[in-house]
Amino acid sequence: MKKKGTEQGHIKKRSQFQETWKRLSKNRLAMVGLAILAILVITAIFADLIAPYPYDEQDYMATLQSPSWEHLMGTDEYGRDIFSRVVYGSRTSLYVGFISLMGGALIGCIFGAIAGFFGGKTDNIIMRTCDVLHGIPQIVLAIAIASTIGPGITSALIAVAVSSVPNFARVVRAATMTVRDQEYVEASQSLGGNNTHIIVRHIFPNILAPIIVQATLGIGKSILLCASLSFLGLGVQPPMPEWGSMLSNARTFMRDYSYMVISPGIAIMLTVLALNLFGDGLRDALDPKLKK
Amino acid sequence: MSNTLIEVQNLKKYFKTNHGMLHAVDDVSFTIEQGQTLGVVGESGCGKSTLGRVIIKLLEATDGKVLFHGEDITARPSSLDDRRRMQMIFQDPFSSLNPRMSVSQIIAEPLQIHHVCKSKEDLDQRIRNLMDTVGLAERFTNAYPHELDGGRRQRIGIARALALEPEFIVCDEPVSALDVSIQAQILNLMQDLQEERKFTYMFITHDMSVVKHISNSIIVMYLGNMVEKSDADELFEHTLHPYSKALLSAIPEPNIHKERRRTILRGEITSPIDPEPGCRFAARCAYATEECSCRTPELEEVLPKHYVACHHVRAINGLK
Amino acid sequence: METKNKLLEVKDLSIHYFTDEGVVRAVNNIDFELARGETMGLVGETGAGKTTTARGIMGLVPNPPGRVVSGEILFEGKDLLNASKLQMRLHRGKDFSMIFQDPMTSLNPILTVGDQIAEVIRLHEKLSHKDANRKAAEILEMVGIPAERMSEYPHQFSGGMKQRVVIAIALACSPKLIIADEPTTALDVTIQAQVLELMRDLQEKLGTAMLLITHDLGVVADTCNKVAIMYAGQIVEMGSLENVYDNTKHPYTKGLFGSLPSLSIKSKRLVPIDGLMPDPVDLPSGCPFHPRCPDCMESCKSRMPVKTEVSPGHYVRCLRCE
Amino acid sequence: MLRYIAKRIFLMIPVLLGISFVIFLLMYFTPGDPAQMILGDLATKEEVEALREEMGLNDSFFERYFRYMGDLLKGDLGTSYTTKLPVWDEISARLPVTAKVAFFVIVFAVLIGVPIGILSAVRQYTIIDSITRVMALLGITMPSFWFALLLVLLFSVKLGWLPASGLYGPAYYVLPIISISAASVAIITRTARSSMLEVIRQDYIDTARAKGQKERVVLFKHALLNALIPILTVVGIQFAGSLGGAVVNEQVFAIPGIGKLMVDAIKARNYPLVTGSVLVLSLLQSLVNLFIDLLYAFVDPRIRSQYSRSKKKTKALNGAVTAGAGTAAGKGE
Repeated sequence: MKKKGTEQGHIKKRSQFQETWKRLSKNRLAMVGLAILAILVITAIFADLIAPYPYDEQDYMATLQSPSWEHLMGTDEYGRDIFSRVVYGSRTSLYVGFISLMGGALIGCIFGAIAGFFGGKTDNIIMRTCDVLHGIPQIVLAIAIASTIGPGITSALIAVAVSSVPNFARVVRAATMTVRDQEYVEASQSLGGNNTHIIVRHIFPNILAPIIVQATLGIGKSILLCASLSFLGLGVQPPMPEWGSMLSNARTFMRDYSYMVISPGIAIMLTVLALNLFGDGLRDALDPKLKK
Repeated sequence: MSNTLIEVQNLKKYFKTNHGMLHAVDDVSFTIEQGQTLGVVGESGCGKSTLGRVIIKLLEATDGKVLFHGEDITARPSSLDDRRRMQMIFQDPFSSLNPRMSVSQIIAEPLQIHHVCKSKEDLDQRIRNLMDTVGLAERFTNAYPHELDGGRRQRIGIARALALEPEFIVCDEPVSALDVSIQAQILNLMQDLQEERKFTYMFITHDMSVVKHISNSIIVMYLGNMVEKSDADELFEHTLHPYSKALLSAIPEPNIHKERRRTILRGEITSPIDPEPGCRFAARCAYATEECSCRTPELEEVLPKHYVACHHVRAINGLK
Repeated sequence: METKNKLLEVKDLSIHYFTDEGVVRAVNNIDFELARGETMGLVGETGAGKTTTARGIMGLVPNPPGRVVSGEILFEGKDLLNASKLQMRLHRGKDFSMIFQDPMTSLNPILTVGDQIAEVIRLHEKLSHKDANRKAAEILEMVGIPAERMSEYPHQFSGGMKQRVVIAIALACSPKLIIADEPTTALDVTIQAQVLELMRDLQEKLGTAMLLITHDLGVVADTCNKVAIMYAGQIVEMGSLENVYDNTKHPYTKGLFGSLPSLSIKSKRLVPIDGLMPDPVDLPSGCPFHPRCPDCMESCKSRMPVKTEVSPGHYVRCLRCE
Repeated sequence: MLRYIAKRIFLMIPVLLGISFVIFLLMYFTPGDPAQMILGDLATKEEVEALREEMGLNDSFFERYFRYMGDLLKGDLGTSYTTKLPVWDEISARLPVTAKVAFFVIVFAVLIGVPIGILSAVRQYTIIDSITRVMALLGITMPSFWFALLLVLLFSVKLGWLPASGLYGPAYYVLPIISISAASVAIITRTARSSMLEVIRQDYIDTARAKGQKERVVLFKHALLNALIPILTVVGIQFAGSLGGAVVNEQVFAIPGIGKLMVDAIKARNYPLVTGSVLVLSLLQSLVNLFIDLLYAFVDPRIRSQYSRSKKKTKALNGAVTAGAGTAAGKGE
């Protein structure tokens, strides 16, 4: 094409990642979310350094103390420092959130992609199975699974993972089907690309965005679900520090020691809030409709 | 004929739908000579895109044969070599390019699939040459499709189709999504390329004036059937089938002095699902008789090398 | 043209969209007028500002981000830009109505076709429910759809049929002006011919003036009395069909004609316009067409051409014609 | 319409069968010997073995599953290990409580969420919109049981306005409903907002405006009804959410519902009761989904006509031209 006035020189190479990041970094709320997340991850990794006390150190001389300089968030009925337990709790929550989500996402994505790409009978079988899992309210399914395996962190992990599979399968299937019908997939077939080539080069890069968004928002949901399970006494068991079970425990003392229910709840909320802010921002940044 | 590149014999493509069998392409036969352009005209739902896809084996034929250089390619599994020699340019310059790939990656894809290039330098050189051929400035090498306009996107699609130096290219409405001024640029480019490299085109469009401009011979399709087939000049000089006549007269021409006699078709296109025997155009045809709705008209040579499928073609046109 | 006969007069109209990326100058200082019963074609390519002009007249420019920044729109001598919301509402559908481009999306999917036609009738005419429905049925028959289909929903109609319904809605209250935004672009050629014929017939019968927005010079030749060519938000050439088609002055208009493959003459090559439509956020200096213009002069790059009357009723915006 | 209902009900059967199978499978793999548990640690091996035989625990998985399903068809969900009462009796005593709470929650969530979401969409970019979005975000991120605890702390412990536990009168419902519905309100608000924003951009909204229709009517007649379809989907999903929320928050408020029953049963390893509770809750959810599907058909004529087509087939033969054209247009090329 001939020269044109409004065009400037060479278009710089910018990968998809860089472009997304550019848009994302303009979104202030998403950046706040990312900052909180970063703090949380650092807290979880360096919990040993940050927490002033070991999470299970009992001090019978200082039970049920209100927040003070010595105990920033007070102590519980065994004299354990709540701040330290909240700090260590971030480890449990993030661990359960990430691992269970990874498991659920992996299984969900594989089945969703297979269903979406091949369609027909395979699709039918997979989607009907998802319907079944979807027919049971999520927390009820998680409770049933937790009861099978018996209370504990593994049980929470598996329960949360399994109950998030159908969601992922659906999202990925829908995305795969949309991409599969695009002309560039047909174009690649006409060039001689086989199924593997098409999945790797065309389908996967184009369904990555919805998967990442779903995953970010999904971690939040997983953390909430895990907290609920622990709150019911079916998830993580004491003395392991977990925000949900801390709340369950605090309930007994709530009337007189209300500070005990405040901090673990805020911790859960902040974590989920950060994930949501970041996930929403990511969705907007990855949405091609907003591209201009 | 010795230089026949593509010969299509009684090609059929049916799709199974919830409502019955959809006869997208029904018993279509034609040949395309090397270096020539066959125009395929028809309205939406006439099966023209399906026809193109069956020929280059993106879809499997239900019945019939496609001969490429005299060899039946429908019977054998599609090989990389067939893919290399037959290419396609797509209608929609927005959905036919992967939004996650840069211009150079898109053009490189066919070269990589076929392992054409020995080295990175060789690949880069080829991409540069291809971009130059289709008139894309080098500064767009790393651009993404969404950063470009429709015309440039279509140039990328053309470069991708050219990459493997095919002999035969199916062009599926390559200009219908473009603005008039850009459409002309792309049509010129395609003609120049054909002159230079002796491509054979099958040009699918709904636009009679575009098809007249670019084709050597033309087939007109209606609901999966071929209703008229002839040389381009001949077809426009003696338009014989009532549908082709209607199609031609329906086009508004940018000419204010030409007095037009319009034949406006009544009714709308029906669907080719489990069609009854008879002429599929009969329901909308002004000349239809009892015979038309019970007996399917065969394609016959009404004028030299001019084939029409209509029971009353001679009566309508005053031929003997 | 006599002043009395003037139905619509657009003077120096500019509409801009104020977005985060900058000011999109969609329509810039356009003037035109339309007499009663007259049909004018507004021709241009994607992004020329045709649809924004139409929405401007209808008072339907989405605000924010769009805003009319200058000009007057006189309908029967009254400035619509100063009209109250209520006055505009009473005008819309009764005095002027609009046909949108895509018949697939311009009908409400969950209301019956009859309801959608009767709605506009009830809004502007004091009719009982029953009478409005009867009138809707008549109008449906008028656009060639059997009245029994009143109680069907849009998805039960084909594209051409839907566009007939849209036309029925637009014509239901016999407006004085119809603005048709690419009414046949989404349709097949034979259906396009049907719809255009229907619009011509009805227009003749009802004496409605029409502003036909299209990218197709053929449709204009078939349907209109006069034509305005838009480029980058400006009207670059305007006049009767004879003026513009036989005595083409502006290089862009010439380029458009050169780009069209012709049915009558067998041409070897088309003569397209080089380059692309400019970005309306960042219009070139001087004449917006100068970067693509084959006859570009040095002064074109800096000075904006003014509207010049080259022969009676034939206006061109080009320095070569000044 | 009847065909549609029949088809929906018919489609429910395999899902319910699947659910029962999954749950039975889960319970089958649960460690621990029920016979041992019933008889206690002092029982002899022979006694335990005799009871296992009597309960059919030694049969294969499928035998047990089919027997369970057979009993289920007769309305027999088995016997609770702890109370020795029929499971159905225990559940039917508790189910209405949970169902009532979940029902109030979803009604509350719809009544609050839909109007606020629409208001927020119509007033996009205003203060109202911003506040709504912040509140919705908080609603989604707050664990419902924690919100419940905070509410109890404030309204029962500190202010003493509302009762904190049990379910003895209207006042007792306030805190459970608010705490459980927070998430649903938030999600329904968000959906209503985005769905409305999407619909407002459609061409037919401009068509209505071009008719000279009042903005209010444009929004409520043309936009809202169309926006309702995605909202309905979310309401269905949120019913599951409110059931789950009820199950968890019954612990906080000491509500004698099926959730508390189930959690207690799990802790006591009372598996017939767990299986029965999960099944009944899932059935309730499926019924709500069915109801939502029927509402779809009520709102959206496109869904309705999918099922009435066969009825029209005789008529369609002479009208084949247009009906066929519709499908051809939809199919494209």
